[in-house]
Amino acid sequence: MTKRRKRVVVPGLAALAVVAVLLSAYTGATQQPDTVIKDRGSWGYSAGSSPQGRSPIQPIAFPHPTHVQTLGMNCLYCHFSANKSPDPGMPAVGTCMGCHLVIGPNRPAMNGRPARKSEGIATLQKYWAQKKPVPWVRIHHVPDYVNFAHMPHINAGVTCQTCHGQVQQMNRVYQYASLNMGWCINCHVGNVNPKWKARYDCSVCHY
Amino acid sequence: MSENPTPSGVRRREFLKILGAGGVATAAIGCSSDRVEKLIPYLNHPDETVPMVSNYYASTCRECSAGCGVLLETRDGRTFKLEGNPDHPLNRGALCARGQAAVQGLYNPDRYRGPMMRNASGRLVPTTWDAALKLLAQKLGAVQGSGRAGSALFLNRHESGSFPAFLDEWLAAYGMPAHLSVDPLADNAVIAANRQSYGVSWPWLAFSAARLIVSIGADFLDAWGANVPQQLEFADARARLADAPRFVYVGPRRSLTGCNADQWIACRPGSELAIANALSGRGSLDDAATASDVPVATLQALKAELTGTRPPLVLSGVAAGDAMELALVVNELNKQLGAVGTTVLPDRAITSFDGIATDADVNAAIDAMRAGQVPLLMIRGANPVFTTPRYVAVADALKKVPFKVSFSSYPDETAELCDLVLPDHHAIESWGDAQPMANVISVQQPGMAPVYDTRQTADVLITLAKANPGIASKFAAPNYMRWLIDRYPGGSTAFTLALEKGVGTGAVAASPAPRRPAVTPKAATPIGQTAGDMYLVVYPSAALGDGSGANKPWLQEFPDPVTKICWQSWVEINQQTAVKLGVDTGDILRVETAQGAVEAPAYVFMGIHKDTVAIPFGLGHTAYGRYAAGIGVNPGDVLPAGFDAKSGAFAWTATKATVTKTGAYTPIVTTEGSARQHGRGIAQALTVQELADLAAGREKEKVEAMPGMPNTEYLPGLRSPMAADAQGVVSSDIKHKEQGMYSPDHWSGMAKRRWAMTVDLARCTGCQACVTACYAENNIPTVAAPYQEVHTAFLHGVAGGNILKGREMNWIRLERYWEGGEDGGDFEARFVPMLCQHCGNAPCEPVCPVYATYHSPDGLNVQVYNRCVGTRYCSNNCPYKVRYFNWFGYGEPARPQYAWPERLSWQLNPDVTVRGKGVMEKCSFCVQRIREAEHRAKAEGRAVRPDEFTTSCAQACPSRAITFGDAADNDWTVAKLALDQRGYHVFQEQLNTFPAVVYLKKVNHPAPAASAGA
Amino acid sequence: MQGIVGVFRELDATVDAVHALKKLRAGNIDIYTPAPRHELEHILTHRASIVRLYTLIGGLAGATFGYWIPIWISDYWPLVVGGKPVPSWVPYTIISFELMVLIGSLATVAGLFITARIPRITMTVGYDERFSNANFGVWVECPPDKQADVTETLKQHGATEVRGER
Amino acid sequence: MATVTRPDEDVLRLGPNIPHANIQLPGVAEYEQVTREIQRTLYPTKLWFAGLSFAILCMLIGAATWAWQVYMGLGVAGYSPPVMWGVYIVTFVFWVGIGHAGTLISAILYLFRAGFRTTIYRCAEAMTVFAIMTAGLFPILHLGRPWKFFWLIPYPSWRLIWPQFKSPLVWDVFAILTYLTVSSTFLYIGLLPDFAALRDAEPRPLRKHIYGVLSLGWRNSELEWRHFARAYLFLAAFSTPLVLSVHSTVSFDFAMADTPGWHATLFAPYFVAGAIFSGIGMVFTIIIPIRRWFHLKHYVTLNHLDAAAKLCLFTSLVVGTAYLTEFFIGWIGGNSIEQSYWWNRVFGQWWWAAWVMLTCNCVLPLTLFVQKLRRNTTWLFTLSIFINLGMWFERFVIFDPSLSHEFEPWQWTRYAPTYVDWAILLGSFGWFTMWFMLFIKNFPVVAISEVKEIVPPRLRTPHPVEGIEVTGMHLEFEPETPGERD
Repeated sequence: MTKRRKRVVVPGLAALAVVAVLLSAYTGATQQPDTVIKDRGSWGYSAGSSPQGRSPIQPIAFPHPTHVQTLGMNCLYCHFSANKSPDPGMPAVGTCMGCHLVIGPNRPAMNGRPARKSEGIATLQKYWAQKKPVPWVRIHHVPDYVNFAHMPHINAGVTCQTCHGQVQQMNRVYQYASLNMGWCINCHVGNVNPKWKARYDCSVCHY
Repeated sequence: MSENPTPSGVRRREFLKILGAGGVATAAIGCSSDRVEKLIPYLNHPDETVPMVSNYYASTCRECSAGCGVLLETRDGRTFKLEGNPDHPLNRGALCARGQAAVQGLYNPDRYRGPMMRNASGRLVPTTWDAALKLLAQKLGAVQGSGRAGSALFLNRHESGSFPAFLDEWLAAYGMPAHLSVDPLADNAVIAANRQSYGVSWPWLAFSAARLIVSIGADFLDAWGANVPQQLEFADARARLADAPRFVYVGPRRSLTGCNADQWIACRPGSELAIANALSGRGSLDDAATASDVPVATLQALKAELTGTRPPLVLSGVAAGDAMELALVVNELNKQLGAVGTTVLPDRAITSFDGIATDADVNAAIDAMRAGQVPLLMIRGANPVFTTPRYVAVADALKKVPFKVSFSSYPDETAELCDLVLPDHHAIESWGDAQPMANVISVQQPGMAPVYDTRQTADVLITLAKANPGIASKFAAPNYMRWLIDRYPGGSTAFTLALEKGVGTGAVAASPAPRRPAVTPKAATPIGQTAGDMYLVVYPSAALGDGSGANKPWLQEFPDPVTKICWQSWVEINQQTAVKLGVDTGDILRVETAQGAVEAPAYVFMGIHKDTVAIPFGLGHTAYGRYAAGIGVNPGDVLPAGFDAKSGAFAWTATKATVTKTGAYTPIVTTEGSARQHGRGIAQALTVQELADLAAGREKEKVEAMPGMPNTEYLPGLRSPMAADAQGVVSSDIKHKEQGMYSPDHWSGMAKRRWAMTVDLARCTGCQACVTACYAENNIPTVAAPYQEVHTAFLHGVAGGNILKGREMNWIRLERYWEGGEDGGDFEARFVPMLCQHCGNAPCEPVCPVYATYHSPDGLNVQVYNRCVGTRYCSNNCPYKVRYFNWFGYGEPARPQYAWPERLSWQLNPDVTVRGKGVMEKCSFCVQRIREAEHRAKAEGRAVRPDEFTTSCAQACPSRAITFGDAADNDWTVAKLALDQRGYHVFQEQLNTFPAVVYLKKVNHPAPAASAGA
Repeated sequence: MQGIVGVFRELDATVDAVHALKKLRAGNIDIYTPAPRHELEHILTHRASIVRLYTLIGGLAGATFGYWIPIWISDYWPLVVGGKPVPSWVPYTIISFELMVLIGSLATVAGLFITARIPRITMTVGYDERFSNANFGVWVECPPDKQADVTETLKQHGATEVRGER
Repeated sequence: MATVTRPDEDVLRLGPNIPHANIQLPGVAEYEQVTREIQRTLYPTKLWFAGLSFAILCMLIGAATWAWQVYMGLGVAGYSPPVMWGVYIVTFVFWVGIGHAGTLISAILYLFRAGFRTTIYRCAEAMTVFAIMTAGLFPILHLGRPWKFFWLIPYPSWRLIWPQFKSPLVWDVFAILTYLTVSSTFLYIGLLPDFAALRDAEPRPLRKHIYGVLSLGWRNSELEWRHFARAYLFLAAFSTPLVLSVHSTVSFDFAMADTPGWHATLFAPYFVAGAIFSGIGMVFTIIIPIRRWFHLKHYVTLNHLDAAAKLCLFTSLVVGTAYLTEFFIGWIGGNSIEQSYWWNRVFGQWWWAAWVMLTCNCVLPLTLFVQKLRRNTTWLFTLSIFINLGMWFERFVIFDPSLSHEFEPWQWTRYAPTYVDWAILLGSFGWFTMWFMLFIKNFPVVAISEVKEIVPPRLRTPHPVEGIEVTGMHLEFEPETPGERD
């Protein structure tokens, strides 16, 4: 009966092939473990086409935690137009220098903390001296056929952290969300927070 | 670029918003753009700006002499759109096509990047400002030293306001005579006549007060006078429907103005004076009839109507040897008929044209050059080499001038001949003011930092003066802006206030210098006595004006409102004459006069007298950049330099010509398919009589459409089935459509809206300002520049090749249909703007295989560019044919068809995606403006207010024919207009498409006898 | 698995031989023929082929799937096109039909393969190249003790060659 | 030899089922001859290599032109809006139509038990598969963004934005893919026994091995034959409605649109008839040279061609009727837009195309009423070329004049294809011919086992009823009609 067994092989292989093909369509579904968003709602989507988790080196290692947590600055202090414009606004070098003219790179030892030299502030002051803007590297990026506006989101009460993650804790900012369309829709249909429901037909963002 | 976050899969769909030509340019201006991977912040943030939010700077348009008020929409350091200033008394928020195209002059790829100097080998080469100014100062010194300063010459493109005064002050300081203010388009004869009759150069023409308008060759809707205010007045007059004035146009050629007339009386060129005399009773009707080849009866009827109607408005605007005499007769006639004070308002005069030098003066100056009397020539803006007849040989005359300085921003024919070029700022980059009307100052402020290394001429002159110890004291102000503010009535506070509105009150500084001694111009020989078999009419092109518009692709691709031809010159010839000569449209004709000959394709046209041929002026540049050079022919080459002896106005219509068929042929580059409606009811009209019957419900309206069409009772519910259902207008046999967002009860409430538009054909004059506005707002590529052709042995490489294949991208187009006239008699022109109708039952939607187009709950027919795969099925299925396909990579800098070469891309609207190769696009009802308004309302925690915003076309329309809004909300104007009894939908009867665009029928005013009969 | 195979040149001879063998009750008989012949089909009285069941099931499955997919996806993205119902069954009938044909046919082929036990990796015993050309073959699976009689019968009815296989 | 014994009673009652009244293939004596003569055709010749290389050359020209088009954009083709569909869609429908005759002959005529199909159906069927393969290219290469064609296929994706299933184009995708799958399956199943026969008859070891693999271990056992017959029957039963549905679906691309000249309920049957008509034309174009060069005249006999020609004539009449109906309805419908469009199509701007179509499809085929011409292979071949031309023009006339003369007079236009359109059209013929060339020298162009079914088997004793002798073949060869030259 050896022949009979051999015969079985072929359909078996075929079946395996079919399964493999179907699965391969979802191969993109793997994500960086550290940046997986918990609640996907009913919208199965993958971050395969997304640079999620990307965390490039910036010209100045800007410490968000120091500014936000230690000094308690508000996001809108630097990203001043997030609530009144599609664009959140990058702080002008002048804005930084507003403080850092006073707060120099060399901090003397004071109330128990040792003296320290801050590379970042030094670099910043170099840029300011040369009257050059700081060439920050863009992290969060949507394709240009997507018209994303910050203003309505902020005004709807969506927190910065919802999409950008706990930036106040990131020593180097990384792309928190996949920024895929499925991810946007997931929130627009109210899966993340029913209060944030918004219209989700194509012409809201694509025009 | 390793850190580009977009994966290659996304990168391949490269139809990105090309904000700035590459990262460097963007970085230079600052703030973020999507193309650059770097986020470049400002160094110091300007206080009044918010990134990605537009600022509107009130300024003044300098494209023609009128001086309309504009708002410069500026974002992130770039002015990318011009809109009319609603607070401006002259143009009341409207703006013509030429004005809107100013941005393409600002970012023009062929602008001088900096000062140029002629080197030893005689070529213009870039130089530094210091070197250039040093050279000029030295030359000025030399001229002064030689004591010939008195015969130096400064030609300035005419603009009203303080600059002429400033200039004359400066010239006087150097001991030079007052400058010549050049405007080739100005009707010197009428201006002179008006001064004589009314004491003002251009009285306000109150069309809406008139009951009868008779225009003898005055093209007040084309380039005659201040066309935007005139068009506003005329449209308002026509909007009075039954009470609107009847309009009779007398002239050899039916211009756009003529096309808006109820009656066209075709006369021979040169016979206008005789007609005017006959009408005013000075001359006999019979002489007029014989001279003008018009039936006596017609003139008789017109005279009777003229004398019988109060108040009339008679205008004359011929450019012939007897122009001033004619204008005087007409003014006299107006006085007789009591028009002055009612329809002609000298006390509300337009002062924009004050101080224009007559053509004769310019000609005299040129003669002086030829005689070698001019030691130094300075030219700003003017381009005499192009605008004066070729045989005057300005080029040769210039050669006799030892040193020539041009302040032109563009490499035009004149600048190319100069020894030194000190490029001026574009108007959008410079300070200034204008005096469009008495006691009205229209201020001009820059919208952005200079694009190139240019300097405003006034500042250059001040710098020179300061460098000159002798006169430095006369110019204390550090720059022209300060100078303006010092002279400004009310000082800096008033000036600042004026800057906010764009207009202030008062009078600008007047020129101290005495006027030049009047010259006695060479009188033109009466046209009848010139040699040739056909009268030659040369008229300024509607889009290109005096040719200064020819370097702007929008204006080149702007189809002529009457003939619909673009990127080409043409010879208009009458139908019967064409049959006689065996000429067909496209046959190249040779038009020869004593001065020379031009060759251009024939355009067989009903609207021109049978003894006449006409050629538009403005094309045929030999320089002036990639968009202008080598396109078309310049009819100026064949004109004699004859003048109206009284006024010194140049006689454009001065000679006959011999017209012969060369046998060659070239296809006419036109956007016109069939010029007849074939009874399909696309552009519908009513006579006054029918309108009255309709109002009284006496007669069910007569609709021009095919048999078997139902009535138009659906009009109140022009809403789509969904929207109608949302308001319970339609009982719900369509409940099954109430899914999610489409349900009126849906939390988003989107289905409660229905964005819609009405187009009032009674107002529309077919000027096509809306077309250019749409190009500007929606990043529409121009497709027919010579360099955009595919140059192969198989495809023609002529300019306009893509338009020959019907590939123009005008999302909104003006269709011009002829009615009647097959027998060679009078005919009617109907204009209908055709754009995406945003149908409720859109035929284009169900055929798209990928949901790239669908119906949004608020009634938009949405086109999702990034979803489109380019099957083009939607276009096949669109009965209105308003969908446009990207046949080439117009948005891809790497492709030869790139539509926005270096710096033109700075004009792109950041809110609108630039479409890529192989994608379908169409009118979106300016969805970006809708979203912006919604976002603004949300930010302010309110609903969108009625009429809070409008589309680009509606905003620009100088006839106020287009209204946009939410038809489902009766507080919006559009909702009321949509119910007008003149309203109709195109093709609704045949196709049940439920369009969102309602057209209001045009109203015709037949001759009294005819209307009585009707 | 052992038996006798007989090679015939003529059709009627084959038929006679099979009849004789059936009388002999020697064992399972199978016939090889270059082209299907009704005579042979009738002699070996088998049940009708069950391929049609595969066809039926495949077709029904395809039709159902063809309706389900579009309707499900329309409700997933409820976008109105051309004022038509979001899930509209009329156009989806075409999808359904095409999928019925597609899956039905593939199921039929699968049915053929399974019932006819192909594809085979190796030839079974008793097969002879001539059978695909012009000759008929009769395969009798029989124990050694019966082989003599079978061989005799085959020869008797005109087998051009008879050989034992194992 | 052993002594002969009479068969039993039941055998006599049955009697060997031998084709009698209509002997199909007088020129074919016995089973060996079939195998031998078909296998003989599988030896490549110089002429064949020449033809193949020429086909490949044409294909490469087309491919290169397409690459250029993809780089530059569709503008290099002759599209002039609103004529948004041009030569590509015309050619697409043309090739789909070509495919249909194959399925008609192999499936529908199989159900109708039409005898003359047996020898020509293999070629026709192969033609179907390759024609569909060719047609399938065009919807992709006419796309503005061809690299996105897969958005028309409901593949599993995270966005789950799938095709818009109300669009006729999506119906097309399903119809064409189904048609391709089913018809190629049908072809392969039919080939199985032939592969087996070749496996056993082939002397060349490599081919022998390949045919062995392809035959999937087919061994001509009675069991296999029984299931095979049943499965083949059901496949035929499926293909029959399929072939009707596919071209109906293709016709919906146009009938579902509101374009005057497209929007007609007549389209489905009209397109199907046209498709079969054009397909039979193509069958003639293919089979006549093959039967001559492969010396298969006694398989594909003049009787077969005659019968096929009658079918061709019939479909031609159907198509002609459809044309007349269209014109008539366009006129009597009283819809001025339709009327003006029809006038423009037949007597206006596009008269030449319309009359080429009418001449080739309605006038010339009438000659087939004459039997002499039906049996004259030279004339049949010439006519088939005209039919192909005419049917291409039929599609051209239906599509482009309609688009160039629509509702909006302002957008009336002209249309002229450019070298790009023509090069890609040429490329499609190269592509098709390449596959067919490869087919005819590697696969049996005549179905071996099915031919054997209609060739009387060798008998030991004369048939009791028919009195056919043992030696098998006996009637003399049917004389050729003078029309056919060798």
